[in-house]
Amino acid sequence: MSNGPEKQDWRTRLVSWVDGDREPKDQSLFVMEQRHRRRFLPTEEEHERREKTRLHRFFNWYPVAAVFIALTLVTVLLGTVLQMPLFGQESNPINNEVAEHYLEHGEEDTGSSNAVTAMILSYRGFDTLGESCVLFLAVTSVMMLLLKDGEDEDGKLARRSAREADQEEHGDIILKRTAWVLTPFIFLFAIYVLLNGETSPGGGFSGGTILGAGLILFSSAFGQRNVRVIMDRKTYSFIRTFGLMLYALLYGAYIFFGANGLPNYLAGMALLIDLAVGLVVACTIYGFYALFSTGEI
Amino acid sequence: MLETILQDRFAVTAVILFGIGFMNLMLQQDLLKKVVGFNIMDSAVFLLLASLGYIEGHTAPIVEEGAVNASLYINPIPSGLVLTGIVVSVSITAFSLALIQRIYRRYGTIQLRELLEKAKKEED
Amino acid sequence: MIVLEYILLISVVVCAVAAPLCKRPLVMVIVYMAFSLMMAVLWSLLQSPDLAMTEAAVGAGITSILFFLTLKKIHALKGTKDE
Amino acid sequence: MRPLVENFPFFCIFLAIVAGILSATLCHGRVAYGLTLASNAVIAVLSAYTLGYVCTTGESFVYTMGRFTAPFGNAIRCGPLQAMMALVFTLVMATSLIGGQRDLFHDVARSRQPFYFTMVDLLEASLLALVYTDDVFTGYVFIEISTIAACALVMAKDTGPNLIATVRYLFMSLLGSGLFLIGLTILNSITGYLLMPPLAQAVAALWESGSYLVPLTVSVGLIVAGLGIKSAMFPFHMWLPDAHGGATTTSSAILSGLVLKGYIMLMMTMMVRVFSMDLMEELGVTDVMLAFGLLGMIFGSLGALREYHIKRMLAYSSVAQIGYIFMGLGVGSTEGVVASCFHVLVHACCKPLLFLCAGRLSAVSGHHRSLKNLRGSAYRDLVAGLGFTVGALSMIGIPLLGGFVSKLYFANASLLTNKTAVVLLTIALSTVLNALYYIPALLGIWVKPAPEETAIVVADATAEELAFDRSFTAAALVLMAAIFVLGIFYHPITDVIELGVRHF
Repeated sequence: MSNGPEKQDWRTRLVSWVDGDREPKDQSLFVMEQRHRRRFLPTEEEHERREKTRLHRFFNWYPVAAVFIALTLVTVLLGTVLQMPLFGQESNPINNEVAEHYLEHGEEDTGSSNAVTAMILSYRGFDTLGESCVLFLAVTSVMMLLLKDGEDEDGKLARRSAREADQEEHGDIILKRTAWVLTPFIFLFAIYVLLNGETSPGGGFSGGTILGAGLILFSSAFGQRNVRVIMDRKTYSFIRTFGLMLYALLYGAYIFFGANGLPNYLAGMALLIDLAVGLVVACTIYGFYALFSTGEI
Repeated sequence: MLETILQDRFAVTAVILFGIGFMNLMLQQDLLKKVVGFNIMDSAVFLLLASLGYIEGHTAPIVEEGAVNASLYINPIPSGLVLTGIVVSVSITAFSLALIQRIYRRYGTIQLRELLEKAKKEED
Repeated sequence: MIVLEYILLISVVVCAVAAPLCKRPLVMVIVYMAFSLMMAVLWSLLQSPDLAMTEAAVGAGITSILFFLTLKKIHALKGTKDE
Repeated sequence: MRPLVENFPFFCIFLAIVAGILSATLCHGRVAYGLTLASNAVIAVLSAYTLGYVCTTGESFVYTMGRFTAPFGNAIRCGPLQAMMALVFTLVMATSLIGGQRDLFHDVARSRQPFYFTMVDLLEASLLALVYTDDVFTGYVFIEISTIAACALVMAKDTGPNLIATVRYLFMSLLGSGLFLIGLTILNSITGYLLMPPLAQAVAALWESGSYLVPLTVSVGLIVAGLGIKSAMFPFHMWLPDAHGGATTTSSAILSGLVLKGYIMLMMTMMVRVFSMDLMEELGVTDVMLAFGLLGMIFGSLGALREYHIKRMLAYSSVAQIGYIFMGLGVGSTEGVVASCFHVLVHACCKPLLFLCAGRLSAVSGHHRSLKNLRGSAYRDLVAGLGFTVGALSMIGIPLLGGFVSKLYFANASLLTNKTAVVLLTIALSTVLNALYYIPALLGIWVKPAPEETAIVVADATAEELAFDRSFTAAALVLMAAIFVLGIFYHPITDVIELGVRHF
């Protein structure tokens, strides 16, 4: 009836050709590298050698290509920079009506006399929201990497961090004394910078960073445990999420009212947004320090 | 030629810094030095961006009360963009340093060449 | 004022070249701190105080602290108490 | 008071951001998973409604973010193309999440799962923002968001090689965004604007007056190079196989199907809206992109030929498909852009299907990934085998499937320009190369090996993995249907794309 064995032979020949067991008469363009049916993996040392040569070749030509690309890029950039509008001239194309508008109408549009804060929070607030999301993401990803309450692979890690914790306890006297004196002033200055974003240079980012730096000084001088009294894991993630959520919702409402031409109910919200951004930045900075030093907030 | 370089001193420095940072980012085998290279490269880009907004003889963009004429202050846009950029580069640096710590905890080295060899061996 | 700008610009380039080249990672981080401090002064020279404050607090402050902590975790602090 | 539907793009972006923030606070992975799927569903409905509205009115609308009109404030612009891309990206993201669910909860540690879904949500927000944005610096900020989120997705599965792949991926994409930012800076210094419409007028004025031509060319080159590095254009694709090969199934599906497309959409928007196509042609940037696209098609497929690890093979084939898209953009005519947009859709449906099926096939054969151990694995999960076959044949370009239609459009796009010969030749060569590595893979999974080999391989697979995976089957069937729809009823889709490209 159907010539079973012959068909069978044809199919197995095709399969064995596909598996590269038997080279067809003409050496086809590509050959699966698995030579013999019995051995699953290619011979160890042959594979090792091929990987070694591939890696070696990569590390040979890569530096040369990298230096070449870098040099051409720098020369091209030098050429363009010298063709660009000269430094510090009034008539540069960048100082166009947009900049004038921000300076002249910044006061009545957004209520803040610091043109940079006006631009960051009101005119181009969407970038700053994206910016706060970047900060939020960074802390989340560092938590994914370094947070220790996950399953700890080996006890060694736990013992070493325990040793670090008590080592931190009796920080040396000089640090404790200076921190004891300095911390209140740092917090005062941070809150001042944070709240006076409109009238003086500062605002959400710088205020938040200084606040975070103050927290770090306090926690490195008096030990993480004292900080955890006011800022344990729960309150930390609450403040962080509350800050960004407040900012997102406030700014969302601001956009919705603005885009649809509704009267601007949220006149004084620039201060609130500054506070929210400051909270997010401070929590991020402190979160980085806490995760890097002891692995938990 | 020299006169334009002296006039554009900030931009030329920014390009030189960019070249240094770029080369370190590409060539250094040590991951930590790559991160420093990246930071230098980013600072260079922000120096270029901020130096474009500067206007000779103008002061910081804090608008006093009364008659507001724009020709007293510098251009606020670039400094706003650079403020955003600085905070972005901090968060990315923190992320890459955390990655380097995990890699060191896993492989015991941060030299890229050794890491690649160990990863290749482990993958098969 | 111009002389201060030139000095700062040249020293920024020198720091940027020196930072990745020094052998000990601790020295590298300290040179990087100097680099970002000088950048902060440059920002203030460019009449943008916001940037100066943020760069000082972030560049010299936070990034360097993170570098030191990473070095501690990578046991790269040769020659210090922590060795 | 503008009609409510024009707020929908802004609602979608904000919903994705808020969902991302909320899912970071949840403690259980499953709850965050549900929240992410719900937000994706709502975003899909809103995008579909916007697509209907925009197609009926026939032109795009600009939505100012806040009270300040064009050159002062920030704005997003939604046209037929953008709405369709948002809809397809959201649907593909939801299907990838559903499809790779079992692998996801197996690979990602319990304490990390809520954070994983934060990353997925904010990646969705950045994709939408990159598609809708009308402002160049907003594009840069959301590129940074998608960089961090994509790196977090790669390293979610906590194996050693993944961490190294993540570091290399992070540094390469930082290089890309550094170049993009410098291109942006130069462009801003010679034009003064950041919003795209005034920027386009300023660039056109510069081009007429011929002043600042060198900075303009260099900034265009840097922007294209920066976005090219981030979307794995040919010479800068070294990081892609390790990053996409090692990640969990859902991550590699989302990364290769969607994240690369976000950057390509931003590049397309800037090319068509800011620097018009003929400016790009005159500056010679399109020829460079054509060259890189053609080389990418060839070397991507050659790289895939060498691989025996199935996921790395698929990653290399992604490089080849990205080469197709750059070749379409390099042809320089609007038909080329239409063909590229269509191929973005085809690849966004095809590649996640291939990664999901590859993940499922390797799951049923004891998590071995090399092709030799996957022999006959299609019989253990028929839908996975079928899905892989449909995906592979569509990649090769068999008629009735999406791949064929996009190759058709690439071919007739190149007919009108003087580069016909080289483009047609490369498409043919690349199709042959695709066949040379997909056909053996297909034969590998469909030909049943000797029983004792399957016994060895199946011994490692746990019973729970061999069990029927309902969510995977649903996702695979949806994606297969999408590929068939793209292959057969492609006319309504291409009409919307042509309308979109006209009203970019």
